[in-house]
Amino acid sequence: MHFAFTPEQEQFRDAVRRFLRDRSPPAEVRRLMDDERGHDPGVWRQMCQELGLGALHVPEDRGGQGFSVTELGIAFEEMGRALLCAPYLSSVLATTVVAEACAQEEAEQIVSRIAAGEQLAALALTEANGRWDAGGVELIADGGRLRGSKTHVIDGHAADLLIVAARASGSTGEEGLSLHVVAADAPGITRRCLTALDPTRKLAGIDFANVEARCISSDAAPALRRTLDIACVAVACELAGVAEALLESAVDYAKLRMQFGRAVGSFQAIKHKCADLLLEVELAKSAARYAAEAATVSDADLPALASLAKAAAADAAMRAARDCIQIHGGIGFTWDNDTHLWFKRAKSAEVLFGTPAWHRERLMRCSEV
Amino acid sequence: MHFAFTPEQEQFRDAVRRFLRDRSPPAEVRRLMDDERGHDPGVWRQMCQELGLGALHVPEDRGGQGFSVTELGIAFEEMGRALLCAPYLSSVLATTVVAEACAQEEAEQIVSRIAAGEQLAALALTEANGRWDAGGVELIADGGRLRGSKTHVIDGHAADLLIVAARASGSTGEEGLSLHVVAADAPGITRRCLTALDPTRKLAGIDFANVEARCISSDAAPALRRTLDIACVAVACELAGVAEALLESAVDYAKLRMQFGRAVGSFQAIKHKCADLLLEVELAKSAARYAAEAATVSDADLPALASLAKAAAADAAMRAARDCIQIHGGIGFTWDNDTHLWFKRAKSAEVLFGTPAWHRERLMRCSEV
Amino acid sequence: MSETAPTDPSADSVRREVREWLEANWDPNEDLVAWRNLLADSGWGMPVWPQQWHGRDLPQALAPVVEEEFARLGAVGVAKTGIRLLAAATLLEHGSDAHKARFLRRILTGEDTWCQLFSEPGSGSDLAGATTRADRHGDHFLVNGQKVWTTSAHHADYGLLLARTDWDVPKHQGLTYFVLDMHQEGVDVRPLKQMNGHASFNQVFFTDAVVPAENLVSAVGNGWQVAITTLMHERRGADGLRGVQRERDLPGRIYEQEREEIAVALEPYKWYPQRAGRVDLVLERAQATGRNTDPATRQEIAKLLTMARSAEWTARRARAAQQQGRPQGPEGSLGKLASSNIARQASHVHTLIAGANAMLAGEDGDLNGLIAEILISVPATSIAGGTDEIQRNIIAERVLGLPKEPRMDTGPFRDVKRN
Amino acid sequence: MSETAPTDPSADSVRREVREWLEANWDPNEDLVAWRNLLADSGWGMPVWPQQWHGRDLPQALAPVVEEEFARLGAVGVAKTGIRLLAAATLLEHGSDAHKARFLRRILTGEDTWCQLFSEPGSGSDLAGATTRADRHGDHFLVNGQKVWTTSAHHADYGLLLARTDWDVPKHQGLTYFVLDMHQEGVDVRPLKQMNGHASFNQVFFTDAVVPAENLVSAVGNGWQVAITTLMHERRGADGLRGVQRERDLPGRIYEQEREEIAVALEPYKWYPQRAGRVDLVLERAQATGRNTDPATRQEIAKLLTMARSAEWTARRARAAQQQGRPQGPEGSLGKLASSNIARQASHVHTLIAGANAMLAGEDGDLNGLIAEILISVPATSIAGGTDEIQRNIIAERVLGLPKEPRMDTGPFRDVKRN
Repeated sequence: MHFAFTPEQEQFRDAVRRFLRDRSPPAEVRRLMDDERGHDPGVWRQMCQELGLGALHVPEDRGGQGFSVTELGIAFEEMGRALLCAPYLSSVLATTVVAEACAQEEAEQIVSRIAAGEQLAALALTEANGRWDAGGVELIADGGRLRGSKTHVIDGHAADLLIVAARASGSTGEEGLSLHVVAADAPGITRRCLTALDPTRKLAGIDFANVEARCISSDAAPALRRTLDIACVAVACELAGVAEALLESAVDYAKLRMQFGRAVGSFQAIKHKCADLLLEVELAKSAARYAAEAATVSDADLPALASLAKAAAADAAMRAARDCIQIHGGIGFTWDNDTHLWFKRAKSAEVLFGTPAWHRERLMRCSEV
Repeated sequence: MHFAFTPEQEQFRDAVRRFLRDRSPPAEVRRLMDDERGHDPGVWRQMCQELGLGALHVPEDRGGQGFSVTELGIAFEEMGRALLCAPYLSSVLATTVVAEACAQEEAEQIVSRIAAGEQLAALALTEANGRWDAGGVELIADGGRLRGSKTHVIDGHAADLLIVAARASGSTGEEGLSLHVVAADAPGITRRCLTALDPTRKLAGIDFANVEARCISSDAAPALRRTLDIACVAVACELAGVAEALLESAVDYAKLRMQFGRAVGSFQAIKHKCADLLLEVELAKSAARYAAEAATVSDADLPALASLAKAAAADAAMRAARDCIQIHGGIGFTWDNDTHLWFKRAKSAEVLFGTPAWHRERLMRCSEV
Repeated sequence: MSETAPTDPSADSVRREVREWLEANWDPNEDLVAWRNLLADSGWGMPVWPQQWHGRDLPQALAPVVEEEFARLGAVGVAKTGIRLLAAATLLEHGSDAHKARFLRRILTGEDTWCQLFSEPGSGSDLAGATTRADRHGDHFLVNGQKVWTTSAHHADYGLLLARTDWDVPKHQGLTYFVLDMHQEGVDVRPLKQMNGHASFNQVFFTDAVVPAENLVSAVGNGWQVAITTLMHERRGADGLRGVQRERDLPGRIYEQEREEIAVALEPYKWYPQRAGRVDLVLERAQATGRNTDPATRQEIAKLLTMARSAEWTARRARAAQQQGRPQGPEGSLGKLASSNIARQASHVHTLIAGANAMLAGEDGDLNGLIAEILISVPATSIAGGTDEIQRNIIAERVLGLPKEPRMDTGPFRDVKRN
Repeated sequence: MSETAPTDPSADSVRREVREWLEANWDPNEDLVAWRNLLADSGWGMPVWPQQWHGRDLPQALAPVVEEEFARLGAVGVAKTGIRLLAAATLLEHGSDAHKARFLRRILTGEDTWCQLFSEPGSGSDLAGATTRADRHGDHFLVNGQKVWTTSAHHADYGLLLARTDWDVPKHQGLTYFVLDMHQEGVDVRPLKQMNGHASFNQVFFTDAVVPAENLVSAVGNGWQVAITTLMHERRGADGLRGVQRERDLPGRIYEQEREEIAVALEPYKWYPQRAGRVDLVLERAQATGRNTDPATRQEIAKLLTMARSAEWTARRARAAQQQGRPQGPEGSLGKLASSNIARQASHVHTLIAGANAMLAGEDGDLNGLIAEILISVPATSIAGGTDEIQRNIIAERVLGLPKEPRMDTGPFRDVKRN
């Protein structure tokens, strides 16, 4: 395991950070969160074509950039810091599951178009039961036709292509799971944009009324498991970035804000809150980065480590969000102050792919306790 | 429900507090915790005969003083504050279970001797499985003879009389439970004093090798349930007193101790810790007192309220113990400083009759959630 | 504890008197303002106030008797919504007779609405650090600066203004208290939107706003003492948001008018229950979603219920002690701190219960967005009305007697570091 | 990250040189002190020290090469246990040549034991507030006062003493650093028993204890600067408690003597693993007791593992950064704070797992009392070596750059409030 980034990885981080500083300042985040599409297509194409972020971690022979989950984690940390509004997480979900589930040639075909920014794809997994594991799939695939509903589909409203998890009629658990590809405007598909608590990440509900779709995998459980592990790692990294950005904002404000003739950051109440927060943020970063490394080196403990990281980062980000508002005082609760943007990302991502408590239980189960 | 004590109850508190200030100062606590018997028989007799504490809450027609659990709670708060070393909790357990389980005349006979300080009695309930509910009893009563082992028996080493929970061979759960009375020196009984983490409250292990005993109840589950509820309320009150004493000690020290040219209590780190602690202590006191009132007025919610109070008071006392040591700094970790005496009471009472987590689950169950 | 007032002879005679008066005068079809003018004339609207000022000089202990008789008949009382009674109490204590004559009656009738102009962007926790200035120009003062968190400023007729008149003395000594006419060009009220989308508060900007010298309350430099009176009444809950809603919609013109008045006054507070965490919804939500079977969630719910119920019992202990004649102390700060903890834990529990649906808001969210509103409103609880940090200072210093911190703001205000 | 030192040409030549020397000189049946005298003469015992003082002036980066060669042969090094190397490092930096000549060799051979006389009952978090006084009387100082938390004072030959020589200057300026001979009448060492029953520390009372003027280190009034050197080396873990235990009990007289030395040095620390919470025991205990099936306990265990593993990874990140040439910062304080949280949570988890048995200790307790020892030792973690509060100050000020608090102790020490 590596505990330090290589110079190339640090350069990559700098490049992503510079890009996001330019293209995703808070004003732009505010513009895009009110935009129905939720992202700027030009910026997204640039991210894909100039920075190669589209399918960063997918092997080259499957249409990706051939970097590792470590680089993916770096990108997500930075996106969490900048609160990027773009179909990035959805692309990671889509390209990962396709690369894992499909035969090489088919994977390359689908992934390379997503990676080039030519096509937006979304993974339609979760349903009304709110479960994030493959076993929660209830939508039926029957003779190449899909019947059922998906919800919480990230960027599902804007996707050109849907990758749909389904199951054979009568099957349960991890048996009988399949993956299907279908154009988002195919007959029988109804999509609606959901009102998201975090307006910087769009969610859709999608109904499938006997929709003809191409099956790309009829044994989808392993690919979905792996995809969810990678997704948890990515969101853990993102949340570590969110937490870090919030901490920095709180500390900056505590240095400037005067009350009772002193900077509020000179009061131990604030000072010690920041110190505790730094510790929690650093621990969360370590956990997220370690999990990313574990994915990179194909550590067999990845499921446990991904759950550990997701739980740790979600808790750290929520604490950072709460503390950042508290340290700002009243101003931190206003719409014009940017803190709530990160707060809402933290709150929403806290439950995305499972609550911290759910992941802690999964960590124990994976550790065979 | 009453939320304020009557003048008589306040006078009772004052009387108990004065008595304990005289008879249970820390030096005396230290003397008795090294004493094998664990209490001063003269002081105990005085408590019984002068203050009437022996069976305070047991109805007069069952040999008690006829006060309510509210007064019992007051007594326990004060005993927690003073860390009294005396067979008080054991007497409450014994008299409560006897008063609940026995016919009136028999109850009066047994209770009145305990109440007079003439006889020490202990309830032998818990066994190696560590369970505090009646269903955990495994010791067998068979043809008037007891076979099995008890442990964690409070004051079991010093008791003259043992009240033993047993079950009919082959029964499970709350069925087949019985209560038996036996002289502690009866043939077949082996007692050993256990090394207690909290040396101010003595515990014994007791083996019963085919011991002849008198059965006082053959349907003991209701009496045991009620007894455990009262015991939880009593310990909740005790822990509220422990927490309050620790808070006061921490605050006193924080006012006196100078570091960096200031009283440490002027630093927000200490100041805010004390404020948070006061809140938790006050909440725990409210919970404990409310549960005591609930027992007094025979509220049907007593089981839930007893569990709530026990969990709240245990958490408050442990936090107070930790914070009190922390605020004292190094000196708070020394043997000569009194803090650890209360710390150990808090830690031990935290698990006595069930951990806070166990009681929270019980609260939910009792609330039919 | 009994909820009824003492039944001593004077109580009985007061009860008789008010009952007779009400029976003779109360009419649910009366016009609201006309009725309240009657109350102001009779003194029955504010019976503990001085006889000279629309009251009857009754002792506080007898007030409940009067309230009970009003309640018995469903008779409408004086206007209490908004901060009217804070304004009235402050003017009663510190105002001149001219102030009382001019302002009190129209407060009671509800014809005038008031707002409180204390908080500033630069002085949140540190109210006495106000930098809005009032400079004397002959017979009036010119006010410049900015206030914030001003509830109802957009429809207020008058504002209770705390402004700095002297920069060369320590900060508490350079403040003066004014009654400011909100209807003037130099006053610009703008809504302040919160992170939950509501805009319950306002920012108020002053550009040479004019206050005639006769609107000065107490004396120049005495503003902090006057403000403390207002704040103490606020802490006692005299802000008129409790107990104003009638159990059912009674028929009659006066009730209609009262309902309208209350609706306007309560509008900014509609998200306050969500801010407090909606503990009341937890058990039923857990059961409805099936999360009540999850042991980890059960633990968190039990912790929440323990905190919430214990806090309620603690408040009732404090009230019972008060009824036994012990003075109210800073226990309010304990309750405030508890409510922050409860709101935070409630938000945590609602998140656990909602699971994936915690990502949704508005019509798509659980309970039509109510749960989402809880999640994004709770952070206000530990800030509004004095941050948790300030409450901990108050508790530590005033209840526990811990020593104060060294102060850095005791010199002339001009030299105090500020934003 | 590679654990081996660089393989540049100088490394190779050093490796060859030390290997040849060891092969020629190392003998496991040698007497320990005799062997270490050989090390002191050759400079191989402390190769980065100056050639003049038992070293070889090697750069720090090459030290691992020498250590590897010693390890390869199992050759015993100089005495590092206790605070010997803190004493040596301090004297190397601030001592006179006379001090170095007199003390360094016997530190390396292990013939002298040292202790650190900094902490006092009245100055725990505030070390510079020491009130033990040293008053000059001609060619010597007389020391009066009390120190506390002194590990190994009962068998120490010398103490590193921080004492006040001037009460009329600010507190950091009035301190002086001395080497004190512990074997004298004016020094009274008494064990200090802790709440867990161990007595790992001592109190040291001085009654006209004598320090000859030549034992003054650096200059009068310069004691705080010297003490900082000691503390910095302590923070870097130079207190010689790590890496001294050999993997197995090797045969040979010198190993026997080394084992004895280590056993004496480590005796006071035997409860330290329990103080840290024994996270290593948790999973196996949960399984053995069946508590691993309880969902609430599982949550708490998972939280503990998350903290413990994340803290370990954070420490490794810091080490990796250091190996990349970035300087060590105050991350030590982060690790210290993490270890307090971990210990507290571990104690909580051990309580949940033990259940009723958490009431028992000694032979009756779980794991023969080990669990009980955890429960009553953990509170020391957040105090010893600088309280959590002090660590938070350090983190906030030195890592996050938050402003310092106003200070109340900058005037003449005589006037500073103290106990």
